[in-house]
Amino acid sequence: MSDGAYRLGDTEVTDEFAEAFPMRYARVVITAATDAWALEAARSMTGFATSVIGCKCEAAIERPLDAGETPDGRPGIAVLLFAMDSEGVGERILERVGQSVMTCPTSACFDGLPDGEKRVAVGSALRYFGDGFQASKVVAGERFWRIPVMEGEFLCCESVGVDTGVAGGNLVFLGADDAHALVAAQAAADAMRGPGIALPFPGGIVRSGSKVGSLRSSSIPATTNHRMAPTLRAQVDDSFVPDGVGAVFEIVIDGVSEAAVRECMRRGLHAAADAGALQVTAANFGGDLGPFHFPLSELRDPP
Amino acid sequence: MTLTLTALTSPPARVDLSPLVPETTRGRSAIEVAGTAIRCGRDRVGVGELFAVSGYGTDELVLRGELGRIDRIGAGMRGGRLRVEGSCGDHVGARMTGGEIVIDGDAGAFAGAELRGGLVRIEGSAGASAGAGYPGTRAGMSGGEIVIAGDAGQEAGAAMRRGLVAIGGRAGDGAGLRMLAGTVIALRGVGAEAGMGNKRGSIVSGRPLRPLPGYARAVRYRPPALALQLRRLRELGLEVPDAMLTGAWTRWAGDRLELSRGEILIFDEEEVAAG
Amino acid sequence: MTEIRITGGAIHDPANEVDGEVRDLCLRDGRIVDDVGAQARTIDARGMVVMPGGVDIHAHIAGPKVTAARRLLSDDRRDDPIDRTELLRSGTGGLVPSTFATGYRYSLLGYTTVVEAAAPPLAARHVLAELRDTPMIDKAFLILMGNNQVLFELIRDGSAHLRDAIAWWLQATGGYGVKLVNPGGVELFKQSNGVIESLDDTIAGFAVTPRQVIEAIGSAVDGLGLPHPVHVHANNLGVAGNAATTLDTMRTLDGRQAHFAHLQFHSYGGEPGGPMRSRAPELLEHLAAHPEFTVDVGQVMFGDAVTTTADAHVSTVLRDLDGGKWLNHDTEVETGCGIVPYTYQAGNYVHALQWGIGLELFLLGGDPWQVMLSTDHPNGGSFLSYPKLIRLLMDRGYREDQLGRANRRAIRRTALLDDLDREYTLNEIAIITRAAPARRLGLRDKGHLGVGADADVTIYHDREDREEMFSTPRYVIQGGELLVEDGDLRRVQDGLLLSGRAPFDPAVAEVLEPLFGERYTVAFDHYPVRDPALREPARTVEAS
Amino acid sequence: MSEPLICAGCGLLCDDVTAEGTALTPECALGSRWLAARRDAGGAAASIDGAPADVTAALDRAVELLGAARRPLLHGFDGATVEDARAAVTLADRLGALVRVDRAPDPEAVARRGSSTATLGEIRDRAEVVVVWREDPEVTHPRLLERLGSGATLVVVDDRDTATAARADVRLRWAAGRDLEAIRSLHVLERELPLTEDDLAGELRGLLDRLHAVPHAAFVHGPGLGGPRAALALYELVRALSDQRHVVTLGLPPVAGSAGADAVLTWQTGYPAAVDLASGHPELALAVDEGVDVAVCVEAPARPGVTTIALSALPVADAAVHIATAPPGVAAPGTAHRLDEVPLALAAPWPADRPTAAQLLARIGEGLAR
Repeated sequence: MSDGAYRLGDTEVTDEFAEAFPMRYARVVITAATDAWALEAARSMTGFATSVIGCKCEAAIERPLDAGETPDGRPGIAVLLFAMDSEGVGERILERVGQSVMTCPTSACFDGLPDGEKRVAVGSALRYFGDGFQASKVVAGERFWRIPVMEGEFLCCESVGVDTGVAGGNLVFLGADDAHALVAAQAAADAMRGPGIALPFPGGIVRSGSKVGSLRSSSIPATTNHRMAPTLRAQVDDSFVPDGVGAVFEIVIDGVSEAAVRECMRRGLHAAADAGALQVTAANFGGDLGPFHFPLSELRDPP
Repeated sequence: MTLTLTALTSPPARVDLSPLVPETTRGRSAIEVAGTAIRCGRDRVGVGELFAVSGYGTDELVLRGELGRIDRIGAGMRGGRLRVEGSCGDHVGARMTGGEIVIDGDAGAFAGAELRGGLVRIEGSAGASAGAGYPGTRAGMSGGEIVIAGDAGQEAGAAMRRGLVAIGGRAGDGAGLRMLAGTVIALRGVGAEAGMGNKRGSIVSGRPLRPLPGYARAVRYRPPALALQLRRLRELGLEVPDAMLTGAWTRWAGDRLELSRGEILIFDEEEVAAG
Repeated sequence: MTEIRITGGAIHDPANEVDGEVRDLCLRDGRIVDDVGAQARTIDARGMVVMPGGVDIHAHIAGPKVTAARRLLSDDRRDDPIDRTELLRSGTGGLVPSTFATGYRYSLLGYTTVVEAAAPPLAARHVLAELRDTPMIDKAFLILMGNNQVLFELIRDGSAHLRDAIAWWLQATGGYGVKLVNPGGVELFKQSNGVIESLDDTIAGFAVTPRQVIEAIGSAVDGLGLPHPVHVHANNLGVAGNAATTLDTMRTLDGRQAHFAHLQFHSYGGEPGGPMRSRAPELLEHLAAHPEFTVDVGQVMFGDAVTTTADAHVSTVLRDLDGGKWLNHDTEVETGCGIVPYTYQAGNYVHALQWGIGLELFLLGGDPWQVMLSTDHPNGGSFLSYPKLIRLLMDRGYREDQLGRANRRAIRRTALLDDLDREYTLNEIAIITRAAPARRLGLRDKGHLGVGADADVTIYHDREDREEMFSTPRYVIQGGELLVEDGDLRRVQDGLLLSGRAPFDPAVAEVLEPLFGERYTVAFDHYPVRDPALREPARTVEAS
Repeated sequence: MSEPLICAGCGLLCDDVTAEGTALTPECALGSRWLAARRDAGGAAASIDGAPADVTAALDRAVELLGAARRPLLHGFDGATVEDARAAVTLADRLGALVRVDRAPDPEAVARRGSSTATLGEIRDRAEVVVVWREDPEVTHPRLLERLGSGATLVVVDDRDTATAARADVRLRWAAGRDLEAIRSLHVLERELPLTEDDLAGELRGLLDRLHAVPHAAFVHGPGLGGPRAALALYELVRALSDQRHVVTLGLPPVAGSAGADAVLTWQTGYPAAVDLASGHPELALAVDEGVDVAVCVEAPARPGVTTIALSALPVADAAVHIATAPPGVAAPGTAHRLDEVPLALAAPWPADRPTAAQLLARIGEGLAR
């Protein structure tokens, strides 16, 4: 064990750090007549949004909202969506609100980031679906569009705020076998979700960690992280998989701020330890690419 | 201490108080303000002749006493806060662009007429033409909010283009006359002849109403935008029954003699009874 | 009486072929004189430009349609109040100012004579009463005669009394001259919302054609020798392709004196309902060959205007463009009236083309004595925009800057991009704003600074910014009295009512009376204005 | 002996009238009453607080009252001349007073949308359908129908059996409270849109068919139409109908004189009906009466409860000062505007032994200047 490594119970925490990058993000609040319909809309909207490389954005449910927290007093879901620039955020939001929220029974769409440094159009672009029959209302200084649909009206905020967040925070969980590793990762994911955090992969967890580029072809941008693949342990020289480890999972974290990501990692780390992870580590690119570094050594204190 | 003007007695003629707003009194002493000339009838008089002035000018200005003949309070105001402890005359907050006026009592005619921005809040009732445009104006109120806890007189929100006129009580006849857009809500109902010539505005009546022939019944539904607005009314201090937030409203589209893009929304009490 | 000596100014008096000569100008008893005594007040005009007072040959300032426009536009003037002072009456400005404000503002602009170009004779008392409340300026009005059913009958019958009838009407109303507005077409509009398609259309019920009306009244006015010739607002105003009608109207009047109003609105090529083109060059060519004709341009200025016209059909077209306010009033036997507020937008193809055609009329080399300045106030823009228009004419750099803001497609269809480098001189401005209008109005004592002329003098600072220069004259003197100094009114006077008169056979009354009885709801005896208070103070200009 | 006269008994200003005594030819009961009241007005030349006084003393008192007034009002103009109104607005401007033409047509509808109107001759010669809307001109403007000729179909909208209704070719009898609805319904039908409520539909369709069948029609309306919104609705209907034909309205003012006074107020100040000059410049007066302490009432009944200086040919009850004027059109000449805005010169067949309101207003102005 090197200098920064430590143990939390039976879990080894390596002296690694997660390396993260600035990304732009928006928060969309989806409401509906019931929790269930709000969740349907949010799931649909955040589907196929795992990796900015493959999906042009990363998005996830941030948290469910009580009726008391939403602009229209109905149950809601806050969704965070990250992309490389605000234009990208705007385009993705427009596609996803248009296809997944407007189409969903009883839904309405609101801005969850009113003080964002930039704004991107939502209702002001979707309104054309109203074919001239759309109408707008300004409530407390904010404009909303009413787009007539078969059910009644789809109410959509004019625009949403965009801010700069932090993407690419991560934790990697090693376990004795797939079941144990997954238990630890799931416990971590459950602990990590919360305000300001999006875990974009299915259930928050990714099993197919990747590396940049390929060992064999220059045209493939990303390939499997062979050094973390337990099955390759015996056939590659540079495997990171320690003896006794049968499975590895990663949780990728997009957050609204460095602090949010750090605290999220802290929660995940300790939850995974409590759940019996053999080892928890983090992925980076050597530290020269991302301006945000989250050394696991700084997460030793419990949340 | 906040600059406070207390009317000594009801003035002999109507007074135009528009020169005194927080931005003109800020940083001025009571003595300076008392020396300001204002118009009383056809005469110009010192503020001190009509009001006892105390305190020192800040972003807030307080008026007290019998103010029924004091017109144009806060007219053209651009910011700050003006509090009227009592009832006031006509044109309060007319053509104001920002800031907040609170009137504890009633307001006269043309309260918040041609409002551009800011908030006019009337705890009592308002006279005719609250939030309306002056005669001949094609585009009247273009922003801001007028909140009237009591009733409003005739033609509230006439010619308005944007903004909200929220009435806790009843609106008189002719609400939303020739309105271009914006919203007039009267929780206890709007009077007859509402929304004549309405282009794309919303008139919301908490009580049954027979719309003019230019309107056609569309549907009974729960308008999501209205829920948002009614919740805003609660924030602004009006008592909105839960049933209005959750219940059904009947939408009448019109005025078909204009653009036909406006609406009258009428609360459907039967729905409540059924529910 | 006041004596004034204006010293050291550069005199621009084109009627007397004086072009910027620096010399003294002496005024006494309301006239320009050779010399005044040593006690005379001296106005030091060194570095200044001295011109005759401005003369507006075509504007709409008084009468029922102007007051109707005031009623229609109560929202336009409230941000332009004019306070009463010891000297001045209060009022309101905007596009159609109240009467006192109209007088004050014309005077502040250096104008001393203004012609109300379209008065229904039946409303003469109203026009006169408003003019009486329009102080400062001398004023005249033209009476509408192009759709008069009684005259139609005389024309149809080839009556020898037509001339007498016209002279009688001037006498009955106090009018100065004769105006034709869409001759025959207003009657057609009142009959059936109809329009004139050719000058040879028959006007139902009267068996006369617009051509006959134009020809007969034009000849009659010419024959009477009235100080101002027939003043023509041709048929089909504003319609694409109307230049053909305008040329046809001119040909109908060839050889007779005539003034064509707001020619810009009548200079369009294309087909009705289709895209408009400019035919200004062709009309200017025709003008050049016909010295008996003059025109005023009727320039449109970008911004707000209000169209107020006897040509009521035009108003229904404008009404349907944006669905805004519209006012119509039909006056029995005589005319119609339509009012629609309107905004000319630089980016709009038609508006930019109209703007460009106006400038073409000014700039394509016409004789300034034939082509006078007007905006057809308030139809093309307020008279307060004249200084800006003058700058457009005098300052090529400014003009090109403004051209750059206008709709490109429209401007490309004009000659304005063809390296048009003409810049009006001060003398040319003096011609189009005073000398030519005064001459055309037959006002021999106005529009020039020769000895014996009315002492109507405007003195400007000679500033590089011509808009600024012409917006605020340094001094305005009218009738020998100093009215304006540095943008302030110093003295108020009523101004004269100018009336035109020609002798007529009183027996014409026997012809007219039965026709009146059939058509008017006002008795013949009650029609003429007799009340002296309405007709004074006056100056009558006799036919020659 | 019979005198030619322009009768100012109503806004029609009939100028084909002669008077013998107080009997008019052609006969007109309203005109005769108007003339009789003014020829026999009698009474003191002036009074102060009801007691006879000489004119100079009364003027002095008027000057004193106005000089001390904080919120003076000049109003009235029933049957006044243009000259009277002109003098009144002049004095009001000097005083910084309110001016109100009491029976001015409501200016709001015109200011909002405009209107389409015509002189009597246009309607007489062209209109084939004349719709009189809840007015009874046979009583208020007795010669109106005669002057509009007999060619047109007369439609009367009124549920009362009035004298005018008795002459109607077609009667429509819905109640007054439904006028606005009826006009808007007509407009809806004109636009070929479906009507949602149709108990009036049959009658309205019938009326519209009549209007559609002719190239010219006129609506005659007045205070019976009930408020500016109804007038606005009517003007908008007329505008819609005007697309395919020529349709105009003729307003019936309740008195003669108001049309001219309203024109004067508009041309001198820029605003119609009621203007406040207290600020030093004209402003539309939107709520007039409250706070008025002294009123100058020109040829009209006084306002109750206000100290009134009445300048009037007829006696005025409860005036602080009354000065009798030479009755316009009877003993005083002047200009008046007919209800269709045609200006006419009132004759003055009887000798004037009293001043006109215009003269008195000018003298008050001189008094105030001293």
